[in-house]
Amino acid sequence: MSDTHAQTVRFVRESMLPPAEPPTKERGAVKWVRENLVSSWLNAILTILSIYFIWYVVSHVAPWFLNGIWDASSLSECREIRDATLGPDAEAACFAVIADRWQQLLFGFYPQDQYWRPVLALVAFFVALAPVLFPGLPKRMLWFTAASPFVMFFLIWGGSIWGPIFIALGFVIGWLVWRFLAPVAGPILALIAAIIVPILYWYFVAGLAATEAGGLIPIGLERVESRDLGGFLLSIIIGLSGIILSMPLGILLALGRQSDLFLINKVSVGFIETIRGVPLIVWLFTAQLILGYFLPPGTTFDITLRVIIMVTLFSSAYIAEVVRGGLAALPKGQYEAADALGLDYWKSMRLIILPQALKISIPGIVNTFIGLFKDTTLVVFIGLLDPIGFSNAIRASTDWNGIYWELFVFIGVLFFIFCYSMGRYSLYLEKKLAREHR
Amino acid sequence: ATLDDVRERGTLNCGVTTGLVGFAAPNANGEWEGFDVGICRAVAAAVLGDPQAVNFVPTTGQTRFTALASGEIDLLARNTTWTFSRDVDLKFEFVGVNYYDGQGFMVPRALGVTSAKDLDGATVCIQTGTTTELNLADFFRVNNISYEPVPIETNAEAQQQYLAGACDVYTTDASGLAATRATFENPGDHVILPEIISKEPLGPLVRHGDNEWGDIARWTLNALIAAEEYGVTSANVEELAAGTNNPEINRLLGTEGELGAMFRLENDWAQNAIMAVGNYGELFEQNIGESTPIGLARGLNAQWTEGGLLYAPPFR
Amino acid sequence: MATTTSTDPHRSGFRLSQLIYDTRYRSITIQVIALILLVAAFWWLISNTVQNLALLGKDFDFGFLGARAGYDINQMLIEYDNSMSHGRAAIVGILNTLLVAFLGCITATVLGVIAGVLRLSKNWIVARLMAVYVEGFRNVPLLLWIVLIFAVMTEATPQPRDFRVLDDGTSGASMLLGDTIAITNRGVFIPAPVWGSGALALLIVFLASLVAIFGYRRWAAARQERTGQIAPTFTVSLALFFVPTILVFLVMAFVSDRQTLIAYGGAADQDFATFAETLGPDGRVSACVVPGTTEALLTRRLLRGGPAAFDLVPVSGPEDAIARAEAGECNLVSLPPGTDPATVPAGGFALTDSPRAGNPVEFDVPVLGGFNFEGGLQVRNSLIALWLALSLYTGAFIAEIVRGGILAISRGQSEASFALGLRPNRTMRLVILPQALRVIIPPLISQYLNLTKNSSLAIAVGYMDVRATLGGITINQTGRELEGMLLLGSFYLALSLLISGVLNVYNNRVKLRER
Amino acid sequence: MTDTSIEAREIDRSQMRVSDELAIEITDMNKWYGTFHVLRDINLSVYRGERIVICGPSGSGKSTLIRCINRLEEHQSGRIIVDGTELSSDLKNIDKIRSEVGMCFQHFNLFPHLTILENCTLAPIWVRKVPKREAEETAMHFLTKVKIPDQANKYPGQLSGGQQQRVAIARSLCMRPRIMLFDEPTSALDPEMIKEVLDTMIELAEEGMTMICVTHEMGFAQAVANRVIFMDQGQIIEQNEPREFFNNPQSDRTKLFLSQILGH
Amino acid sequence: MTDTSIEAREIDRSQMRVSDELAIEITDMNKWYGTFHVLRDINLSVYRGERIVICGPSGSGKSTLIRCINRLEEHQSGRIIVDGTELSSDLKNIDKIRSEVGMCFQHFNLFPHLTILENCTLAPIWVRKVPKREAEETAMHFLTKVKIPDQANKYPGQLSGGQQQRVAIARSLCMRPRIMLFDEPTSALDPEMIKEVLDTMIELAEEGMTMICVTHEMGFAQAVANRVIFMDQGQIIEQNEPREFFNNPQSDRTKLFLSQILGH
Ligand SMILES: Nc1ncnc2c1ncn2[C@@H]1O[C@H](COP(=O)(O)OP(=O)(O)OP(=O)(O)O)[C@@H](O)[C@H]1O
Ligand SMILES: Nc1ncnc2c1ncn2[C@@H]1O[C@H](COP(=O)(O)OP(=O)(O)OP(=O)(O)O)[C@@H](O)[C@H]1O
Ligand SMILES: [Mg+2]
Ligand SMILES: [Mg+2]
Repeated sequence: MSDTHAQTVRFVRESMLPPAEPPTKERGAVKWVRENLVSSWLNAILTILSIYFIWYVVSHVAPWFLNGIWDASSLSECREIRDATLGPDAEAACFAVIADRWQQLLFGFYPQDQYWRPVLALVAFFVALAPVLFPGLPKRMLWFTAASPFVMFFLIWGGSIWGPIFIALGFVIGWLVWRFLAPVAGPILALIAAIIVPILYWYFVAGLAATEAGGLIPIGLERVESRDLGGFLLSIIIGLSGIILSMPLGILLALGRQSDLFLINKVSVGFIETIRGVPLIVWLFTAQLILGYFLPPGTTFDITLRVIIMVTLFSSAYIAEVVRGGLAALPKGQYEAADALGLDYWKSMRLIILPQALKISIPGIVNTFIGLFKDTTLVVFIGLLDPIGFSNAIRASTDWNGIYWELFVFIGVLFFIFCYSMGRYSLYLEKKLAREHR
Repeated sequence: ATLDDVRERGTLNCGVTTGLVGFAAPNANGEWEGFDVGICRAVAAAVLGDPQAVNFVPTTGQTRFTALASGEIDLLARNTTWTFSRDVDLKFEFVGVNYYDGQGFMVPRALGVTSAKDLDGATVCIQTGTTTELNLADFFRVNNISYEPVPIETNAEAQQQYLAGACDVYTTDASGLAATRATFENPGDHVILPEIISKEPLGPLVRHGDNEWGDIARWTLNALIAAEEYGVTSANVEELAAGTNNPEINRLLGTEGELGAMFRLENDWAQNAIMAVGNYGELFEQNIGESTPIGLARGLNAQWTEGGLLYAPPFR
Repeated sequence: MATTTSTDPHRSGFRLSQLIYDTRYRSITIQVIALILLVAAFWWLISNTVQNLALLGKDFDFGFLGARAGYDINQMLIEYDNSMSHGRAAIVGILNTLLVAFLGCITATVLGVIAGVLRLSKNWIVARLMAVYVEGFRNVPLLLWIVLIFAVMTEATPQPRDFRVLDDGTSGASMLLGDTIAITNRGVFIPAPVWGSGALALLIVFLASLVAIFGYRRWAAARQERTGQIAPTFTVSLALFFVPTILVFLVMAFVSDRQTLIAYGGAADQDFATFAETLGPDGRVSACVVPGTTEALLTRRLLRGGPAAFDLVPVSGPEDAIARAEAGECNLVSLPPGTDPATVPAGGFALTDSPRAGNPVEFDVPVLGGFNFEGGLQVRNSLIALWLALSLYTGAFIAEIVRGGILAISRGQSEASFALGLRPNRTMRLVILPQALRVIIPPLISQYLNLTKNSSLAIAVGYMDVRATLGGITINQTGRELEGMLLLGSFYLALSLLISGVLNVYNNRVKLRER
Repeated sequence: MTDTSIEAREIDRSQMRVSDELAIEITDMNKWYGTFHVLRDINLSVYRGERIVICGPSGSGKSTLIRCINRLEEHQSGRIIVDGTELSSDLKNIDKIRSEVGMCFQHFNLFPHLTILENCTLAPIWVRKVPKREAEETAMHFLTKVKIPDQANKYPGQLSGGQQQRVAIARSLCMRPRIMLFDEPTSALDPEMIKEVLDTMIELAEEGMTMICVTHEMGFAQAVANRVIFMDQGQIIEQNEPREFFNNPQSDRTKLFLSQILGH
Repeated sequence: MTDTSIEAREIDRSQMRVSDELAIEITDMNKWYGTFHVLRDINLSVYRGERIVICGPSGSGKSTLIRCINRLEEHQSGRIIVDGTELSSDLKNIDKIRSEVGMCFQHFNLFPHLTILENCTLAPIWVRKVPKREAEETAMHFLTKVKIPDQANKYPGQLSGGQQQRVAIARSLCMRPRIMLFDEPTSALDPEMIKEVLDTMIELAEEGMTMICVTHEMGFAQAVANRVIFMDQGQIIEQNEPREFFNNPQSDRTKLFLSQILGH
C-alpha cells in the first residue's frame, strides 16, 4: 500500500529509555523563582512592588506590635513604662488593656464564676450539630439536637429549669395534637389546632405551671440578665439564635416561595424581598425605635430579645433563599417518587425533600451565619455592648480613655479567626457535597 | 405605677450612656461607675433600700428617648439637656438638674485662637444625636461666620480625630471637654475657649404622667443637694439620723415627720440615698471633681450659698 | 378532537369535605385561611400602632418634613443650609448615599477584578498577597474596617497645619502636582473646574468627539465585515477622546481676550500694583465680582498676588457691579472681556495689566487659608474612608466572584481558541470574557446591592447619608420614628428592587441556550 | 444481547392467571399540556393479572399515560378507574390509589439520604402505618426476592445502576401494590444490568402481578406480556398479543417502528 | 458495530497522495512536567498527506505529543518543525503554525456563547482577516460537508454530542489548515454518534488532508491510516502500516496492548 513513498515505516523500539532529569533551568528553586516570581517583565515588577509593600507594612507595624506592653493598669502607666524602657518616641502597643479587660470583651458582664456556662452551651451546640453534619452518628442524637436550644437557653440565662421545660412541652403538645388529630380531622385542621393549642398552653398554662413547679422542686442556675450578656458572647448568641430560630421560618418561607398557591407565594416573596432590600442597621433601629408600636400597649421586653427577634426575621429571609436553592437543586424525580409512594405533601417534605435540601444548603447556611455574625457588630448603634460597643465603654473609663488601636486589633483578630475557620469549613463541606452529588 | 413595677421587680432600670468618662462607664469588674450612675444608685437606695439593685441600660443618643418612652427604663440618668420640646413635645418630665453644663470649644494651643469668634472657616468635630449640632449651627449663624461640621458618633472617635488634627475644634459640653482633655498625653497643649455657647442643664428624666415616680426622682436629687447644703455626708449620716437639733435635717433624714410616706417610701429613704452615694458634693468630688483626673471645678454647680446654682427647695 | 370541556362524571352536589379533600377546592381553602390570617395579623399590628400612638399622644403625619431642619450638613450635592426643611435634608442625604454607593460600586469592581485576576496569577507572592487581602476583608466585620480605615487615614495623612511654611522655609507637608492637590486628613483638596465663556464650545467639541469615536468604531466594524481588515480601535478611540478637546482648549486659551478691570480711587493708566499702593497701608481692595465665574477666580488670583488686603463683594452682573461701585461698595470692578471701557462711569479707569479672560475651563486651585484649605473641591475624609472601606470590603467579595467566574470557564475554551490561532488578548476579549461575564454579573449586581445597603454604616465615620440625616438627626430632633423609619425603609427597598429588576432583565437576556 | 436468556426461560403462559376482573379501566381519556394534546381518546382495560407492554416512538405519550394512572399527571376529560376507585380530584381517592399502584421510574429516584432498607420501609411505615419491625421484615423479603438482601444497609449511591433499579422495584413492592407501573425501567442501564432487572421483572410476572410496562425491550415483551400496545401521537394505534404484534403488525406505523427497533 | 460500515468503504489507498514533502518533523524531542519525563526522545516525521494514528495506553503521552505540535504545551529539548517553521518561543512562529494546524479536542470545546456559524467564522475573521460574508460562506461549505448546515444558527448547547464534534471539525477546517490533529475525537460520544464523526473524518482523509489522530478506534485506523504509532511511557514503541501493525505486532508491549483492546 504505502509503497508510494520511499520512507520505511516500520520501527520497533528495542530498549526502553529510562526517565531523565529535566535540564537545570527546569529544576528546583531556580525554576520555581523563574516561574513564580519573574516569568515576565510585568510579573517581575509586581513581585518587587509586593515585596516592597510587605516590607513597608511590616516595618511599620512590627515594632509597635513587638514592643507591646502587657502589664500595666492604665494607659498613663503604659506610657510611663514606654518612656522608661524605650524612650518617649518609641512605638509601642499597650496590650495591657486586653490583659485587663479580656473577660469583658469575651463575656460582657457575665458573672465571672459562671463562665463555664456559656462555654458549655457552645459545646452543647456542637454536640447538637454533630448528627446533622455527620450522617454516620446514631439518629437518636437528633433528640438532643431538638432539645439543645432549650438546654443552651437554660445554660446561658439560667433561672429555674422549669421555664425551658414547660416551654419545650408546648412543642411536644403541638406535635401530639398533630399526631392524633391529623388522621381524624385531616391535615389542615390538625395543623391549625397544632398551632393554636400550644399557643394557648403557653399563654395560660406554661408560666403558671413553671412557677408552681419551681416552687415545689427548685432546681435551677443563677439567673443572668440579658443585659449582662456582652462582648463576643453577645455576638455569638445573637448570631446563633438568629440562625437557629430563623430555620423554621426560613424553611416555611422557602416552601412558600416554591408554592403554586398565588397568595402564599406572593406573601413569601414580599416578605423576603422587603427584608433583604433594607439594610440590617435600619432593621435594628426599627427594633429599637418602633417595634414597640406594633405590639400591644404596655408590652416591653428587653432590647437583647428585641434584637434577637429582628435578627431572626432578618436571617430567615436569607435562609429562605439558601433553602430555596437547595430545594431547586433536588431532581424532580424525588418529588415524584414521594408522590408515587403515596406520601402527602408534608410527609414528603419532611421525610424526603427537606432532609436532602437542607443538607445541600448547609454551606450556604454557614455562610449566612458568617455574614450575620459579622453584622452583629451593628448592634453597637443601638447601645448594646458587643465587642465594639465594649471597646467604647472601656475607653470611657478613666484608666483607658484614649486607647484606640489595640482594642480594634484584638477584636478584628478574634473575628477573623472565627469567620475564617467557619468559611474554610463551609468550603470543605461544599467540596464534599460536590463529590457526593454524582 | 412605676413605683410598684420597680418594687415588684426588685430592681431599678436606669438608662445611662454607653460610656462617658466620669459620668458612666463600667469598670474592670463590670460595675458601672460615674456621676450619672450615682443618681441611679441614689434612687435605687431610696426606693428599694439597696444601691446595688440597679440594672444599667446603656443607651445611645438615638435610642435613649424610645427606651424611656417604651418603659424599658424607669429613669434616664444620662447627660440629657432639658429643653422645652423634650419636656413638652416628646412628653418627658425632667426632674431637676444634676449638672449645669454648657457647650464649649477646645482647640490646640498652637492655633493661637483665643475666642470662638475667631473660628471662621474652622473644621469642628461634634458628637451627633445631641443638641450640640443645633447649638453650633445657631452660634455660627448668629455670628455670621462659617464652619465645617464633622459629625462623629462616639467620643472616642471624636477624640482621635481631634488629636490627629482632622478638626481644628472639638465641641461638646464643657464637662466632656475637660474630661477628654484630662486624658490627653499632653493636656497642656490644648485650651478650652472661654465662650460657652449654650445652656445645657443636664438632668435625669422620667416619663410624663407618673407624677409620683417623678417626685421620687426629683426629691432624691434634691435630697442629695440639700444634704450637701446641711453638711450631711455619707460619713455622718448615720450619726445625724439619730436625731439632731436641726429640724430640716431631721425631716430630710426621716427622724421627724412623715415625708417618705407621702410618696409611699420608707421614712429613711433619703438617708439610704445619702448613705449609698454620699451627698451631691461627695458624688461630684468622687467622680468628676478636682481630685479626679477629670478635674472639673464646681463652677455653676456649687451650692447657691457659694455662688452656684444648686438650690434645693425646702424639705417640709 | 373536539376540545370537550372537562365534564366531571359525578357531578353530585358539593360536599363540605371537598373543601379539604378535593384538590380543586383545597388550594382555595388554604389561601382563604392564609388571607384571613394575613388580614388579622395586619389588623393586629395596625390597631396596636394606633393605640400606641394614641397613648403617646402622637399622630401619624409627615408634616415634619416641611419643618426647619436646623442642623448643618457638611457635604451637600444640592444647595442646603440649616434653615431649610427636614425634607430637603433627607434629599441631601439620599444624594450622598447614592454618591458613595455609585463611587463604591465602580472602585469595588475595579479592585475586585484586579484582585480576582491577580489571585489567579502565576506570580506566587502576588497571588498570596491577594489571598491575604481577600480573606482579611471577608472575615472581619465591615464596621471594624470602616472605623480602622478612617482612623488610619486621619493618622497617616498630614493635617492642613503641616502645609504651612515655617520660618526656616520648611514645611511638614507639601501639595502635589504643582501645588494643585492637597492630601490632608480632612480630605483631599483638588482643583474645582469653573466654567468660563468658552466652556460650551468645549463641551460641544467633546461630545462631538464621543460621537466620532462611536462612528469610527461602527465604520471599523463595517469595514472589517466587508474586507476583513481590522482597524485599530483602541488607540484611535483614545486619541479621538483627548486630542480634539485639548486642541480646542489650547486654541481658545491662546486667543482669549483680556478682561476689563476698572478701578476707582487712583489715577488713570495705572497697573494693579501701583493702584494697590495708592490705597495706602490700611487700604483694602474691595472687588465687585460675579461669584462662580472665571473672571472672579482670576481677579482673586490677582488680588492674592498683590500686597493689599482684599475682600470680594458678590454681585449679580456687570450692571450691578458698576452700580455698586458707584455706591462706593467696591473700588475694583471686574467686567467680562469685550466690555467697552468707555462705558465706565466717571471716576473709574481701566487698569493697564488686567489678566487674560482665561481658559474656557479654569481651575479653582485650593490654597491654604486660616484653618484649612480654601477654594477647590474638598473630597472629605469621611467620604473617602467610607468609599475606600466599602470598595475594599466589597472588592474582596467581587474578587472571589471574578475568580470563580474565570475558573468556571474551562481551560479547554482558551486552548481551543489558541489552537485556532487567536492571540491571548483576543482570546480574552472574544472567548473568555463574554462567557465569564455571564457567570460574574448576577452575583456582581447583588454585591452592588449589598454595597448600597452597607453604605448605611456611614454613621461610623460621620458621613451624612440618608440614614444619618433622615434616619438619624431628623428622627432624633422631631421624635417621628415611625414616619422616618418608614420613609427610610421605603427608600432602600425601592433602590434594591430597582437594582434587582435590572438584574432580572440581564439574566433573561444572557441565558445560555440549551437543549 | 439479553434476548437469548429471556427467550430461554419464557414463562408458561397457561399458568398466568388472567381474571375477568378489571384492574384498570380507562375510557375516553384526554389530556392536554397547555394547548398541546398529548393523550387523545384513550380507551384501555387492564384485567387483574395482565401484563401489558406499551411501546411507541419518543414523545408519543407513553410516560404520560402511565403517569396519569397514578395521578402524577391530571387528566382533563374521560375517566380512569383503578381498582374500582375513580380518579378525581378527591385527595382520599388519590391516596388510596397511589398506595395500591406501585411505580418504578426510569431514573430509579431512590432517596439518596436513606439506606436501602429505609427506602423500602418509609412508605409502609408512614402511609400504611405498619409497625417498623414488620415493615423491615417485608422489606427484607422483597429485597431477597430481587436478590440484594445483603445491600440493605448501604446507601443508594453505593450500588450499581442495576442494583438501584432493583431496589426501586422492591421499594414499590413493599407497599404490596396490586398493580405495578414501569416506565422504561431499563433504559438508564448498561446492558449487563438490564438483564438483572428484567429477570426480576419476569419473576414478578410469574407471580401474577398486574403490570403495565413501558419498554422497548422486545425480548421482554415477547417473554412475558399478554398484550403489547403501540402508541403514537398520543393515540393507541395497535394492540395485540405479542407474537402476533411482532410477527404480523397490522398498521403501517407499527411496521415502520418495528423495523427501526428490531433493525438497530 | 461501526467497524463493518467503515470496513465496507475502505479507501482506495493508492489514490491517496502521500508526497515526499515533510509536514512535521520532530527530532529528539523531550518534555517534562515538573520532574516527570512525559515525552522521551521523540523522533517522528510526517509527510504531507499522511494519515497517522497514534495509540497507546492511558498516560503514555499521546495527547501531550500532539499538543506539543501546535504548542499548546512547550517542549524542553529537541526540535519540532511544522511546515518548515521551527517551533520556538517566537510568537510569530507560533501564530503561523497555529493557523496552519487545526486541532480537534475530545471534549469539542465549542464556544457556548456563539452560534455554530459564529464558532466557525470567529477565527477566520480575526486571524485570517477574511471578510465576514466570505467567512460565512466557507463556514457553510464545511458545515455542509459535515452534514449539519441546517444547525448553523443554533447554539452548541442545542446540539447532540456527535453534532457538536462535527462542528468542532468544521470549525478547524474553516481555517483551511494543512494539518489536522485529532485528540480522541470520538471518546466522549455514544456509539451512534461515533459513526457520524468517523464518517466525516474518513471523508477528510479521502481528500488528502495530513492528519494525526489519537484514537483507539481500530476500525478507523485500519481503514484510513498510513501508519499506526504505538506509544508507551512517553516513547514511541512501534510504528508500522496498519495491517502489519494489527496482524503482526513486533514488540511485546504492543501485543499486550492490542490483545486488550481488540478483546474487549
Ligand atoms: N410537563 C410537560 N409540559 C408540556 N409538554 C410535556 C410535558 N411533559 C411531556 N410533554 C410533552 O408531551 C409529549 C409526550 O411525552 P411523554 O413523556 O409521555 O412521551 P414518551 O412517549 O414517554 O416519550 P419517551 O419515549 O421519550 O419517554 C411529548 O411531546 C412531550 O414533549
Ligand atoms: N499539566 C500536567 N502536569 C503534570 N503532569 C501532566 C500534565 N498533563 C498530563 N500530565 C501527565 O503526563 C502523562 C501523559 O499525559 P497525556 O495526557 O499525554 O496522556 P495520554 O496518553 O493522552 O493519556 P489518555 O489516553 O488518558 O488521554 C500522564 O501521566 C499525565 O498524568
Ligand atoms: Mg417517557
Ligand atoms: Mg489524552
